[in-house]
Amino acid sequence: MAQFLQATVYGLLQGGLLALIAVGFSLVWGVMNVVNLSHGAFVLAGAYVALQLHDAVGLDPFVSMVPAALLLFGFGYVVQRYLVNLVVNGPIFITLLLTFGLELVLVNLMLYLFTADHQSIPTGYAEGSLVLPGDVRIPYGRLIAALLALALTVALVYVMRRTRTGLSILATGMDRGAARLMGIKARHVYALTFGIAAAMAGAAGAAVGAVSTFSPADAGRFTLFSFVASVLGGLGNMWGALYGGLVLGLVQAWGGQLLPGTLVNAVAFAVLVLVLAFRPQGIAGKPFYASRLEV
Amino acid sequence: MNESPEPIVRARNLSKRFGGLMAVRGLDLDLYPGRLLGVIGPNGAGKSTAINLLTGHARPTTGQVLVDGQDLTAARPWRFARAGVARTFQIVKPFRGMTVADNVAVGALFRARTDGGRRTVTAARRAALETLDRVGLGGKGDLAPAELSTADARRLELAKALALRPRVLLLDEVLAGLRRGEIDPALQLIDSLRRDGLALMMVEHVMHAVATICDEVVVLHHGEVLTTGKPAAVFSDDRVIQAYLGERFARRAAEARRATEGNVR
Amino acid sequence: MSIVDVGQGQEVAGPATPSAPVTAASLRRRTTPWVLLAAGLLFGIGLQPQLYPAQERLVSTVLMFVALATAWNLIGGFAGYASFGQVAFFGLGGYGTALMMVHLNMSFWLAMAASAVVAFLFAALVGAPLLRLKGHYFAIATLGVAEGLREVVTNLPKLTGGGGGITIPTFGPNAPTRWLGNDGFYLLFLFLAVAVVAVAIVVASSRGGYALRAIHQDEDAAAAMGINTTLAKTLAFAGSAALTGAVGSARAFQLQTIYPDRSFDVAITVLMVVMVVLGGSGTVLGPIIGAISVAFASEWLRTNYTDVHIFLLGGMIIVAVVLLPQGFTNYVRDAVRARRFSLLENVRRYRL
Amino acid sequence: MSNRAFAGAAVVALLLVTTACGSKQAPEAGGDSGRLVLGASLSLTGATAKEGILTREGYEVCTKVVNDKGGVAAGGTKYQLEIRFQDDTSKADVSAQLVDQYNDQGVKLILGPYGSGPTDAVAAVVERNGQVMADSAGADNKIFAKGYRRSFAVLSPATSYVASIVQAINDLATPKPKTFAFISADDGFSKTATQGGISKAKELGFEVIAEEYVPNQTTDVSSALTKIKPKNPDVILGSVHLSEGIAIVKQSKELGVRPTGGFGETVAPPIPDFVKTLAGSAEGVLGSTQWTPKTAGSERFFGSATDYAATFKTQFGGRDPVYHNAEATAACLALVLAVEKAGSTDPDKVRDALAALDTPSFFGPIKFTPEGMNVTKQMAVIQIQNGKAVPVWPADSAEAPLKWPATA
Repeated sequence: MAQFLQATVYGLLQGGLLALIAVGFSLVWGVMNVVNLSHGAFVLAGAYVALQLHDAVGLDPFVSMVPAALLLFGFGYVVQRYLVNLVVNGPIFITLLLTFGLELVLVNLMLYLFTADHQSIPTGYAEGSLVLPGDVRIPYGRLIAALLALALTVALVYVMRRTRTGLSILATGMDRGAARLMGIKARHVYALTFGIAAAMAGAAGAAVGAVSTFSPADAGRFTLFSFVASVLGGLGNMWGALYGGLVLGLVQAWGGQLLPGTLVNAVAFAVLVLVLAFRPQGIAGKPFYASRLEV
Repeated sequence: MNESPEPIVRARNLSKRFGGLMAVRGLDLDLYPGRLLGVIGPNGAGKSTAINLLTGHARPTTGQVLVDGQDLTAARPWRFARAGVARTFQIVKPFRGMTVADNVAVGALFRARTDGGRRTVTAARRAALETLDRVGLGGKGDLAPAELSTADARRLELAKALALRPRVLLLDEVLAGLRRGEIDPALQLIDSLRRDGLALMMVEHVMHAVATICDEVVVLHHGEVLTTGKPAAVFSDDRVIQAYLGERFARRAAEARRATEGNVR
Repeated sequence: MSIVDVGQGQEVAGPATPSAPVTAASLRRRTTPWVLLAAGLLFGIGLQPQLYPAQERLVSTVLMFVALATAWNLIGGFAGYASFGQVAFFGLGGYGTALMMVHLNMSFWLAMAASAVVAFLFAALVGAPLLRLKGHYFAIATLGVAEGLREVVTNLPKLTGGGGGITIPTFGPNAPTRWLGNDGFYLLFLFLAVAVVAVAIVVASSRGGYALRAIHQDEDAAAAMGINTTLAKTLAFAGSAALTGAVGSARAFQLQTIYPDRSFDVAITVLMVVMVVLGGSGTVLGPIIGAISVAFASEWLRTNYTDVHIFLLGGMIIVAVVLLPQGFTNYVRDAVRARRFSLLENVRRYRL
Repeated sequence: MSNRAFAGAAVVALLLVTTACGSKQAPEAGGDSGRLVLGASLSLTGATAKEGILTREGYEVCTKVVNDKGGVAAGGTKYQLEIRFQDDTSKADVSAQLVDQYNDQGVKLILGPYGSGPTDAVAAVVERNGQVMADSAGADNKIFAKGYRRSFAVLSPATSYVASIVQAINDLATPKPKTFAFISADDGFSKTATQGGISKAKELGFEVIAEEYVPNQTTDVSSALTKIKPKNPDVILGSVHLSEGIAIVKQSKELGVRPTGGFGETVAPPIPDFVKTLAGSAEGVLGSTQWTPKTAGSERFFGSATDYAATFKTQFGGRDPVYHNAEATAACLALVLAVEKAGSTDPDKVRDALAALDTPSFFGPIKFTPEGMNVTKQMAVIQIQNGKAVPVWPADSAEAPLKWPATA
């Protein structure tokens, strides 16, 4: 029984980390209908920023989430404003290909700058853990990451629902033409959205660096998890990525216990296809987003 | 007009629920070849939903749709098209990437094989050019839909529907947005289709057009049939005026009519 | 995604007055693609003796991608359903053939045909629920199918050898069909490419082509005009899958040993999409030009800039997508028709 | 299409066909212009980029040392050694294509790619082209069970990776553990190594209480560890690559999984990244390695293992070599010795010389079975002791006693 409880706890914490990784991806897809294949590379960039700060000034990775987020925000804003905006009105696979090209460029740039080594940002406490009765362990590092995922999602919901910028982002996402009529500078708002998403990815990267290892080859894996979590959770709802991440974490944890270890990914993809086939709007998404007819 | 006793399209007790909203409730409707049925009603009365129910673009919650005796109640839209039921869309839906001629050729390619004609691409292209002439778009076959005027875009919608050589044609506000000068030729075209024996139904807001051309008019209000009858009778019915213009106008119209009846006698 | 392609050059000519002689123009319009295809085949056969084994192997890979890109174009280009899981059928074809040859000792040719049928049925089965989805959702659902299939293959070690891969016996007593050799595979991929392009030409100029393009532009309007959209989409998806499966089967026989992570590698699908989009999706010529140029470009970059070739490939894709979002063929056709060749204007076309 | 376009198309077609009948250029001469050229397919990008770069460093040391010592003497002429690199992006089919390209350029002597998958694909091509391959990083025994005659692996086969750790624990560990748990990545090489380890453990009378598999290249092995935890094994052995290897130790600490004896892993512990990322938690972990600076044997090019370590250090700015560097140099050395012994660069003569090679070297004894495996060379076992990979087994090349129980 303790074994199952341990798996559940670990699954939830892993889910929190996945949610943190996926929330930016879900925002960009939900609002701008752009699938950002280079999202994983942004997460990785966040990890490397945190690593450099740790090596240079010994900054704790969870603290260096802030500088990583700010740096990535700027980079994301520029990428959207001067690159993705050029094709955002095009057919869907145009944005897919543009961001795929961007991923190749970013991953190989990082491979060139930071070599292919498997890195991790050592912290004294990350691997220590809270011990519950029955020797069920809650590792500090993953706990902090999961709590931060919750906090960042709440912050995002607040920004989106309560602030002017947030509402302008949602409005532009709903109907670009109408939003522009009301004086919203769509180009700026889109770049802002992409910047926020990149910042979230950067923060997630720093957390990943603290709790596990990363190398340039992991970018694809982060993007894939973001896909699955965003779709599971459902678009158009700021909580979507959180629900999706937690469900994915649990599916992998329980799957790992009940089935041979290697089937875990197969279970995750099976769940993805089933959700899409029978409930495209996901757990908490809005049908509008699922039925949106792309050009 | 040949008054054939048997209707081509027979709809009984049609209703459609979207979540909590009953868009259409208890709709009975018959379309006869060579007759034009007008459908009017304030916005949100369920007019477009009615058309969608009769073309398979919406599945009825209750009720039945028979076309030529064939039960197409929950059939998919292409089965209606193959059964000879064609329609235009309120917001024009051209195939933007194709030329005007190809837009129409699609209809010719996928209509029912009633006349045994070969449905090859060349045959379809030839049929398309003929249909374009029929609706007054001759010579514009090579333009892209985006290059057409509003009136021409409506003509293209009509041409695409006619390419199916339909026996029933449902027009969804085909006159909306047309200038005065463009409405009359459109009405003449519709009249010629009626004379060809097509069963026609026209959802319209242009009241004077409905008054002049429709054989019969159905008034929908909050998804239900308010009244049916000849255009003149329907337009003077208090309930219709009230539905469109609200309580005050209905009363004022009633007093004005009583006054004129007084003078006449 | 406009439809005009080699098969329908008629639009490029002057305005056709209704009474224009339709027969001469349409006769030429229908035969031109076949003439070019025959010329391509002859060129391919003529080129072979000039090549070294490695060049031959490279051209075989390019021909493979011409076939894969053209097959993807049937569903992604014509119908506009961007399948991001096309490699599922590529891998299914490969593993289907490997299993049939290893466990059932079936000849390669029979196994290839059977694998294509298996891919067809699998796509039709998977297509039923997924073809109801649109845009990104369809793309990601099919991606999920491909990734899922790879995991399933990895987890059947007794049958497929799992992560350790499976080897098709190609020489010695228990080899059902001897290995075709570099020359043999060059010809096999040449004929496969010609066959798939032929299918594309037939579809492009037939009722099916019209139906798929109509679905791509506006599915509701297409249904209202008598097109059974579900059947058309499923046939296009399953047909494209069968062709992709056959190519996958040939590739597996060529490689002799195949592994799940390489047979179901998402990079193969993305390469197909890059080739079709840059070449010009929704046309017959587009994927061919796209496949040849992208395949040679990535090979040239890999040999000459060994350390940074993927970095440059990424940069090339970004520049190409921004300058030619509608693809080379469509750009040329629009430019010729409108006599406007400026790329800058092209960039503004999809700008926010 | 108007007449003009139709005619144009036909002309283009004709032109294409005629150019196809041009003549073929003569293949480029290789190897006889005073240079001995070896072709290497390397994974400079992709999943095994890290190991690919280590392999290239090994080749660079070989070229520098051999040329400094006057090059390769064969048939009375002195050849300067040159190794050509191409990036196979860690993909097996690209490696196969590269080796075909080398064959066209007249390069018949091949240095194998990193990893069992690519090596298997290249072995088939080498066999067909009549080339010769010295394999530095494809250890899966299955490659050498296919009847290939022209590929030779200088490193010990996969089956010995885990078995050597089991043997070391059996010889040195007091108190002797009883129960073993195995965690294996799901690729051919790792699974073969695990089977080798399990049969050795049973042979030595240990009890195997768990055999868990995890997805290849994963960084999350929590499911496997959670299943193993209640069984309280004495020893946990991982047949893994770098990412799974680090994950096992890191997540064991998180989940409170503490084998009473200790951890042992293949491939990961000797690589510096292991100690750098795990810091303190890496202490005491055992690791099997193909080579250590203490490996016995020497020859005229590189001297002893310690000499090799010093040579590497000077060439690479004071960095210590890892076994991936050494095995790459050894493969290069094997080809050089074979060319010298055969006295010619003719592939068939070099193949026969390589097959008959039987020499000590800085990398240990190099002697091949008819199938091409180097079974005489024994693996070594290291233990991480205060941050360094210290050789502890076999006894003759041990630098320090085994610290046991390792997780004390």
